[in-house]
Formats: sequence, C-alpha cells, structure tokens
Amino acid sequence: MSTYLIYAVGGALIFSIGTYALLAQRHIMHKVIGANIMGSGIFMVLIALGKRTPDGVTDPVPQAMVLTGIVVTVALTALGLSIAKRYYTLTGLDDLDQDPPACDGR
Amino acid sequence: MTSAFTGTGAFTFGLDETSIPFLALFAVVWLLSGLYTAITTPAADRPRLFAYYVPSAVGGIGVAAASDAVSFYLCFALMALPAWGLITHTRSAESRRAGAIYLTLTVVGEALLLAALVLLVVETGTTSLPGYRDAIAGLPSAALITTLVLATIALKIGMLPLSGILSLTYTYTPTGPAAALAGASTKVGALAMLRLLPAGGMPPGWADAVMVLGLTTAFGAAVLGVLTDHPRAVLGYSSASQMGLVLIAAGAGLSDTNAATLAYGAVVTYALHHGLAKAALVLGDDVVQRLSGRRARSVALAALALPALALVGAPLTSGFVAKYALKDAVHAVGGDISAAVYVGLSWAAVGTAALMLRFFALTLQPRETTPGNARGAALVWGLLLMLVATATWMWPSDWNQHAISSAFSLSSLWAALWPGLIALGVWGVIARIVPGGTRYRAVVEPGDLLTMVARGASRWAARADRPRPVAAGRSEARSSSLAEPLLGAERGYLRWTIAATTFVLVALALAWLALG
Amino acid sequence: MSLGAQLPALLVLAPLAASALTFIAGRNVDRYVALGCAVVNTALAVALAARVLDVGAWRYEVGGWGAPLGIDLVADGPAALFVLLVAVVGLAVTVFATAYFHRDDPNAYGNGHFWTLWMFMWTSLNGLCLTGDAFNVYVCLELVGISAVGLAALKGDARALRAGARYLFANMLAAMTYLLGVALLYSATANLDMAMLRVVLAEGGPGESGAAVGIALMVAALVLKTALVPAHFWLPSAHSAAPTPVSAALSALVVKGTYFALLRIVLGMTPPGFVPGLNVLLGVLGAVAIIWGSIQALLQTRIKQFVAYSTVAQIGYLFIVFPLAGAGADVMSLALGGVLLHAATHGLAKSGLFMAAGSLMDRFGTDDLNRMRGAARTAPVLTMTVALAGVTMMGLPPSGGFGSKFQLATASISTGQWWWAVALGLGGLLAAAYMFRVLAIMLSGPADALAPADAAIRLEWLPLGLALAALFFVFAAPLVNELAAIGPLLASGAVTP
Amino acid sequence: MRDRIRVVPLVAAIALFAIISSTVLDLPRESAGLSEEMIGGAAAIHVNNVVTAVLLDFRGYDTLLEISVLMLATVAVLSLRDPRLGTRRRLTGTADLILRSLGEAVTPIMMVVAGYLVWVGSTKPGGAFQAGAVLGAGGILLALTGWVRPSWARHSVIRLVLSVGLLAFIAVSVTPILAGRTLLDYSDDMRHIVLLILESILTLSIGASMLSLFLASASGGEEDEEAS
Repeated sequence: MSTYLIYAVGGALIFSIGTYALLAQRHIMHKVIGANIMGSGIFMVLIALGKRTPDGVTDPVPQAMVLTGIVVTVALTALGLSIAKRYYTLTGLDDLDQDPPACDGR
Repeated sequence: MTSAFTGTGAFTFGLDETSIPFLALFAVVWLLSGLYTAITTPAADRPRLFAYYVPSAVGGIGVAAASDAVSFYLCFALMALPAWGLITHTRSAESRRAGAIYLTLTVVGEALLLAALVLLVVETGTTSLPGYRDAIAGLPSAALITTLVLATIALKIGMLPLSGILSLTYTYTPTGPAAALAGASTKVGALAMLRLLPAGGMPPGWADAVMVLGLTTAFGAAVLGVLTDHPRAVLGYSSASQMGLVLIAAGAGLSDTNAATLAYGAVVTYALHHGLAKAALVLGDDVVQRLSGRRARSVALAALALPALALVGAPLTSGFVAKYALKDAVHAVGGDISAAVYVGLSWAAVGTAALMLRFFALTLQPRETTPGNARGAALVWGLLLMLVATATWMWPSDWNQHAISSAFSLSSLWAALWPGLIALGVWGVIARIVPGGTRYRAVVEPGDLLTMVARGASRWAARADRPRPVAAGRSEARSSSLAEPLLGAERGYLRWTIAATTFVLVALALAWLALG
Repeated sequence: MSLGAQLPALLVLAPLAASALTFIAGRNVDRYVALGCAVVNTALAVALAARVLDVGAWRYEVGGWGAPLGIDLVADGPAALFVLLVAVVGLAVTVFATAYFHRDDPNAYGNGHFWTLWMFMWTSLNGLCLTGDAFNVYVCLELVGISAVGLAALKGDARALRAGARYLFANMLAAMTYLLGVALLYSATANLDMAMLRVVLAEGGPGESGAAVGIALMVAALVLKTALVPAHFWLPSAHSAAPTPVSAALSALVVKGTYFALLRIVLGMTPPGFVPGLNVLLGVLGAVAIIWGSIQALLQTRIKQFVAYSTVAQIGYLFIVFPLAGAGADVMSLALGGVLLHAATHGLAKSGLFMAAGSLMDRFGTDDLNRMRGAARTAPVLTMTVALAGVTMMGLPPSGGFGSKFQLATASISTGQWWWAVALGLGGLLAAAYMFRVLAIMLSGPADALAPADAAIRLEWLPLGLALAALFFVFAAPLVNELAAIGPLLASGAVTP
Repeated sequence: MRDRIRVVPLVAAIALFAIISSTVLDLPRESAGLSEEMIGGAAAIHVNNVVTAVLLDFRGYDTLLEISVLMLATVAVLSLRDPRLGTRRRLTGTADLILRSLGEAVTPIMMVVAGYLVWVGSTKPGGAFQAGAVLGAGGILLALTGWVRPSWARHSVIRLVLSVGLLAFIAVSVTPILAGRTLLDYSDDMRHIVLLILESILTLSIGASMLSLFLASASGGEEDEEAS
C-alpha cells in the first residue's frame, strides 16, 4: 500500500468528521470550525493524490488548487465569524435554529 | 419534428375553408359589439373597458385565422384571459366572483388545450393546424387527445355541469362586450370542434357518447335557464343549450367520415347562425331598455322576435337552415342512439322556445332605463339584425343548399313549427297556475353550481384567512386544517441539521449512483 | 486578435474593475460608477450575443496557454443568453437600487458597500457563465456565494443575519462538496477543461468511477446552490430578508448562474449515461420542486416569502431538461431552448415581481399579504405588475413561460416521458392558484392604510417594464432557440480544443 | 450546553467516509497529472517554481478571481460592521506593557519577512498570499497594541490600499489585450519585473484585507477619550 493512500484516506476521514460537525453541532462557531475541518480534509486528499506521479515530483496543479481553496476558506470563515459575532451581539443567540426574540425570520 | 419556436412552425396565419366563416363571424361580432360599446359606455369608463376589449378582440380574430397550433393556442388565450377584465368591469362583488370563476375555468381549459396541442404536435410531427382533424383518429393517443379537446370545449361552451359559466359571464359583463362574448367567444368552442376533433375514424361509441352529452346539455341548460330571472342569464343558459346542439353535430362526425362532412357543415352553419342571433339578442335587450317612446319600444320588441325565432328554428329564419343541417348530420350516423338523438333534437327546440318566452317575459318587465345614445345603439343593432336575417341563407357554400332547397316542403315546415307551439301552450298554462305568472321568481341564480362552489370556497378561505391577533410583529400562518400541517412540515424541515443532512443524503445518493 | 473575440474577458474584467472603483469612490460617486458599469456591461453583453449569432461559438485562451495548461473561457449561445439576461436584469436592478438606497442613509445598505458587493456579484455571474474550466467554476461559485451572502445580510437586523448565516453555511457545504468533487475529478482524469473532459470521459479508463463520484459531488453542490428541493432550505429566508433590489437579483440571477454551471457540467461535460440515473433523479427533484414550492407559495402569508417560494417552484421547471437529454439532438435542442427560454422569462418576471412586492411592502408598511387589501385601487401599477408577472408564472401566452412549457412538454412527450408534461401542467395550475389568491386579496375590499408614495415609487414603471418584457417574451423565442443551438454547452467542435 | 450525538448525520458522515475512501482507493495508483506539461511550460517561461508558474501564469485567471474573493469577503465583512460603534474606539491592550513591547519588537521583523517571502516567491514556495498573511498578522499585533483603530477601513486611503492590489492585477491582466493578445498573456521580456511589482502590491492589499477582516468584527475596546 502506497503511503499517499494513508493520507488520502485520512483526508476523507477528516472531511467526514468536519461534515458531521457542520451538520450536527449547534453552536455557530462549531459549524464554522466544522467547515474548516472539511476543507483541511480535502486539501489533504488533494496533496496526497498529487503525489502519485511516476517521477515523484508532486503535481503542481493540486497544490495550486489547495492554495486557492485555502484563500476561499479564509474568506468564508471570516464572513461566517463576523456574521456570527454580529448576530450574537444583536440577539444573544449562538444557535441558528432558535427564533430570535421579536423576529420569526426563518 | 419541428421545434415549436424556430420561426417556421410558429406564428403563421392563413385562410382556409374553416377559417373564412369564423373569421367573418368574429370580425362582424367584435366590430359591431365594439361600436355598440363605444356608443353606450360613458367616456370615463371607455379606456379601462377597451384596454381589455381590444386584446380580446385581437385574440378572437386571430384564433380564427391561426393556421398553426402555437398561434391558435396563443390567440385562444389572448381572447379568453382579458375577458376577465370585461366581466369584472363593474367591480361589484358578484362580478368579481364571476370573474374568479371564469378565470379559474379558463386557466384549467388552457392547461387542457395545451396538453392536447402538445400531443398533436408531437404525434403528427407538424404544427400545421388544418391537417389535424383528419389525422387524429390514426394517432396512438387519439382517445386522450379527443378527451382533452372535449374537456377544453366543455369549459368553453358550458357543457353540463358547467353550464353556469356562460350565464355568469353574460350577466355581469357590460352589454357591448357581453354581446361579443355571446356571439364570438363561445363559438371558439365550435371552431375548436372543427380544428381539433377527429373527422371520422373513432370507434362508434365516441359519436354516441358525445351526442348524448350534447343532448343532455341542450336539455339541462334549458331547464336551468327557465328557472333564472335575469334576461342575460337566460340568454347564457340558452347559449349553453344551443352549444349542446352544436356538440351533437360535432359528435356525429367523430366516427363516420360521411357524417363528418355533414357535421362539418352543420357546425359552421350553426355557429354562424347562433353567433349572430345571440349577439343580436343581447344587444336587443339593452336597446329595448334604452328606448323611451312607446312606439319605438314596440318596434324594437318586434324586431327582437327575429333572432328569438331564429334560435327556435322557425321557418325562413337562419335557425331553420342550421337545424336542418344538424338533423342531416345526425341522421347520417345511423344506429339506435343517433335515432334517439334525432328525436331528441326536435324536443330540444321546445326547450329553446321556452327559454325565449322566458327571455321576452323578463325583457318586457319594466326596469330602470339606461340613458344614453339610444339611436346610435339601435342603429348598430339594426345592422346586426340584417345580418341575422340574411347571412346563413346568403353564405356562398354548398352545405346550406340542401336546407334551402327543402325549406318550403310542408313536412319540414311543420317539423320546425310544432316545438314552438308546444312551448307556447305550456307557457300559457304556467301563466295561469304559477304564482307571479310568467314573471315567477328565480329558483336558480346565474352560475348555479359554480356559484355555489365558489361561495363555499370563499367562505372556507375567509375562515382560514382571518388574520389572527398579531403578537410582537409576528404574523401567524393560516390556520385551516390543510394548511397547517403543510406549513408545519416545511417549518420543521427548515431546521439546519435536518435540511443539511437531507442534502448530504442527496449527495450520497448521487455518489452511490455514480459508483453504480 | 479582434476586440470582438476579447468580449468574454472584458465581460468579467469590466464589472471587476467597477467593484474596486466603487469601493474607493465613496458614497457620493459609487452609484454612478455602478450605473456606468451596468450600461457598459449591457452593451458588451449585447455585443457578445451579436457576435455569437454572427460567427458562432469560440474559445478564449486566457494567458494564451490553452487547455489543459491554462484556463479557457467558452463563449457559446447559451452562455451569451445568460450573460445578456444578467445584463438586462442587472441594469434594471442597478437603476432600481439608485432610487431605493438613499445616499443620505448609507447605514441602511451595509455601510454603503452595497454597490461594491453588487458589482462583485455581477463579475462572478458573468465569470460563471463564460468559464470552461471545472476548477474556475469553483472560484466563480465562491464569488457568487460570498457576494450573495453579503447582500442577503445587508440589512444587518437579526432576521437578515440569521438568513445570511444559514445561506453562508449552505454555501460552505456546497463549496466543500464541490471542491472535493473537482479534486476527485482531476485526480481521475488529470484534466480540468470541461470540453476536453467531455472527450476524456467518453473514452473511459481506469479512473472512471473516481470521475463519476467527483461529478456526482459537483452536481450535488450545484443543486444546493441552485436551491432545488430538497436543498431549497436556505432560499426563502435569504431571498425575503434581503433589501428589495437584492431580493430581485438573488431570485432572478444568482440561482440562474449556478444553474447554468450545472447545465454545463451535466449536459456539456458529462457524457450521457456516465452517471447512471443522475439525470432522472434531477428531473424527479425538479418535479417535486414544482409541486412543493407551489404549495408552499399558496400558503405563505408574507409577500416576500410568497415570491421566494414561487422561485423554488419555478426552479423546478429548469430541471425537466435533464431526463430528456440523450434522446436525440432534435429533442435536446427543443428542451434546451425550452429551459433557456424559461430561465430568461423567469429572470425578467421574477425581478419585476420582487421589486413590486418590495414596493408594496414599503407602501403598506407591512409584509403581511392579508393587510394588502385594496392595493389595486391605491397602487394600481404595482398590482398590474404582480398580475402580469403572474401570467408569466402560470406559463400562459404570450409570456415566455408559455413557450418554454410548450417546448418542454413537446420534448417530453416525444420521448415518451409524458409524466414530465403532467408535472408542467400541474405546476401551471398551482401557479394560477397562488397568483389568484394574492391578486384576489389585492383586488378586494377597501384600501388599507397606505404610506405616501416616496421616491422609490418613481420606479414603479421599472418592474412593470420587466413584467411586460416577460409577458411578450415568447416572441423572442426564435432568437433564444437560435442561441441555444450555437455550440450548445460544449457539444460542438467549435469549443473543443 | 453539550451537543447530543445526532444519529442520522453521524450515519451520513460515516457513509460519506466510506464512499470517498473507496473512491480514492479505486483511483489509478499512478498518475502524472499535468505535471509534465506544467514543468515544460514553466521552463519555457524561465520560472523556477512550478507552483508559482501555475498560480501566476497558467492559472493566473484563477488567482485574479481569488484576489477578488479575498477583497469581496473584506467588503462583505465591512458591510456587516455595526454602524453604531464609534470611530474613535481602540481595542484593549493599549495599557498592556508586554503586548506593547512585543508589538514594537516583532512588527518590523514581520515586515521584513513579508518582503522576503514576496521576493523568494519566484524560485521557492512563497509569494503574495504568504507574505500578505504575515503582514496581516503584524497589523493585527499593531491593532492589539492600540496603534490601529478598528474603524481604520473607513479612511479612503485604507480603502485605496485594500483595492489597489486588485486594480493592479486588473491593469496587468488587461494590458496584453490592448496589445492584441489575450487576457493575462504577459510579454516575455517584462514578465519578471512586472510580476514582482504586482506581487508586492498584492501583498500590501492582502495584508490590509487580513487586518480588516480581523478588525471589522473585533469586539471590546474603549472609546478614545483624548478627542472629546
């Protein structure tokens, strides 16, 4: 079994753990962190699979994809955190499924 | 297969032997009714009325000239939908309800027609309209197409149990547009029969079933109409009854190619005759109300007898020719049922005669007279009456020749007369024994069943719609028995974990398919 | 290289430059920068459509490298149509927004950053329509997603923030799913260019199952972004909590942009039958969306929620094209023309409807439908707009909705799959029901209390114009069908390198 | 409040793991990807680091949009900033001596590191994003010590800094169009110097973006008394 597969399968595991967090965790911050974990899992899969070249030189395209993915994740995370922060300041809630007082907006 | 909108198969108009008579009829009726509307409507109301009238008229004329499925459907809808604005013009609660019923049935009709047309386009491989009637019987889904077309027509012509639709629309629409609806709108149903019902080739049961349907409508609508007490409502039921007869003619042509040729003539003649006569009746009722002088009123009433007699099928009227053509067509079908229908046809005339008597009784009733340009109105009406008297006889075609040639045989004259006499006799008896004489109170309100259903529905909706006390800016969902579980289901689903997990499950399902 | 051939690049770069410029410009000038950009963009979009009609589809090699090394843009008929739709609706939204957002009160529109976010959204929509690269789709999708979330939460109240957060999490889920999908696809095929992938995938090979799973995940992500039932959970709140011009843009354009990417990937990049059952599943979900969305629209009591659920229903129609694919070129062009027609008509009508709904809300001071009785008397133009848009939603002639329904029904019946036609018909009837219900309220009763007409009312004619355009859109159908047939979705030699 | 275990999401996550890992295991064990073409291409344009070549040349369009994503997120976060917060607010920490001296000591070093990372980007791993991140971190340190106010992005100069990277990138990518080539098709003789300048400007904007993202939702702090 090639080494890269350990990382690839590990990446899949990390992705799934992140998915569970994003789905099931109640707290908004936990969800944001869950999404970040998902991203890390994908990056691991990408890098691991880029290592399958016959000459051992890592394929640069997955690396570029990971770099782009990181920036996108940073952007999504920042936006998520600032929305969560503002929502908490306004309503005192850290959970999206509870109705804020005097507001029913689903 | 032609793509419907690449420019070649869509938006073509042309003339053929079917479109010419209908085009002539629609053009005359829409034009004269429009003139009448312009003369009689107060200037302030005109823009609003014509904003709906003109598109409807364009659609009405277009539907006759359309020679492909797409423009037929387009014009069909263009004529039918703006008519809603005509019906609700007075904005009274009744007219709004009538409008709602009309719109609902129209939209349902559009959906049915669309389905039929799509099937036709797909199975014949062409959008060209004139060829459909000969091709339908050979198509794989001939039965489905025919059923869909019949259902569309049923909504258009007020087949039982939907007969109320015509009386509803006639009653609340202003006179001029009402005449257009009476003269042209229902005749689109007849046009659809010629364009989209198979000309022969269907199993015999089809002809029998449709003829029986038509006869039932002819009688049922007549009974309902006699029991109403608004002259326009009576005319509406009379239209439903008469269109039942037209349906008999169309039904006669479903199975037998020979009968189809005769049926074709009958439908055209009948549509022509009835369109002009019914428009003349609607306008006439109004003209009588407008005339103030006693002499003028008497003359007008006498003139009003012409279209009424024509509807009954009295000798020398247009109705005589039409009914003759109809009987020919039914006779050509053969079989027990058609024989029974043949007999029924004569008795249907009794119903028509009764309706006309009821109409006259109601018209004679003193109502508040409408001021306005009585002379102009009468002039337009007179023009229409001249056409009623002559059009069917003068129409250059071979299908009225037979009727004309045998118009003066004694037997046919008698056949045309006796139903009227019976109706008169019954009428005389009623005038004696029923309280209120011939002006008895209504038992049926315009729209009968439909109005009842609509009222029930709006009562239900009102209960469900009642705004509950609003707490803290929160507007409550409707509380009707059906709405709450559906809204609740959605609200429950919208919770993040449930919805997002459902999405992941969808993604998993897709991935599973991919691993397949 | 002629300037005409550069149009795909210019269509992305022009609004991108405008984004940066509006950000610098400050609140007195930013709206004029945006307005100018909207006009320029519309001109460019018209030029693109004209050129596509004139010379056919072409590829644009960014950086001059060419696939698979570089990223290629694809200018074909469907893309040109979507870009044009974005331009026309976008111009209307821009004009509407200039009146809607008062310059004196920038706090009301995201500290004045509405214009920048909106220009970014425009950039990303153009980019999404024109790209031919599977990974570039991802970047464009994120641009769409972040700008959409920012705009949806623009009001900054608890309701908008909550809707924005849900929308953002949906976007995160979609982003991660898409990225994983494209990672698997690349690992299996060593290619990212969609037109080349079409060829590579058709040949098959050892990585076939990996590519199929990758595509499945990408499709799932786009389904979520397009809000196809059951992934519609974020849409009603996001679209209704946003300010009116944003609601219009979100409902009319954003879901169309992501839908277009889906169209490219499922019908363009993926060979028929590569993921067995995928297309049928999408069709089934589309049919469910039509029914469920319409039922929910029928029951809503708040006007923007009502319009948003009508969008959920109308999105369903767009997915009827997928199960019809693979049944021959004739059927395909008919069905593709049908959905493009529907997307364009719905974009026009829905933006008009949302603008009218928002104006009604402002004038009545409430979003409760039941308190909008008598609107026909006091706000006749807005009521007329709702009615005309309703005709389009129902798919009655002469609206483009009719044309699309006719073509889709014809296509489905000619492939023997008549049940899709039944769903289409049922959708029309349900649309009639929900539109009638709203119109009945607006037409009935004495007028409720009404706020005085303010500046935004000057723009009553704008939504009416959009609704009218949708109402007569069937006459544009030949043009749409012609565009739909030009290098459609990578299925032509013109766009394969 | 502790979260309880949700069974269905858990099952979904496990199924997800099963499907992804089986797919990964099913992929061909050896695949060259696009590395050969990429290495060849990079050699042709005399860029030593292939990843840099991919980011700025082959897939430069992705990077252009990526910069846009970052700026867009910054604008979106700024648009969510609570307008009621005053402009004269500082973050806590002005009085914290350790933090203050750390900031004064480390920030210059971080700036130098950022500069190095830009410079090294064309031959070794590095480049604008990495440099920008370091620069942003330095900025955050400055903000924590009270040098930079949370409201700083309201200044038009800062807005210019935030968007100048994107504008410069747009300018560089559009220039070839004016010369009749395609977008981002730089001419060979100018490539290195143009890209270096571009990367430096980008570093500035990215750093400013990072700092803005942090500051826009940074809470706490006190209103500055000096001004009033």
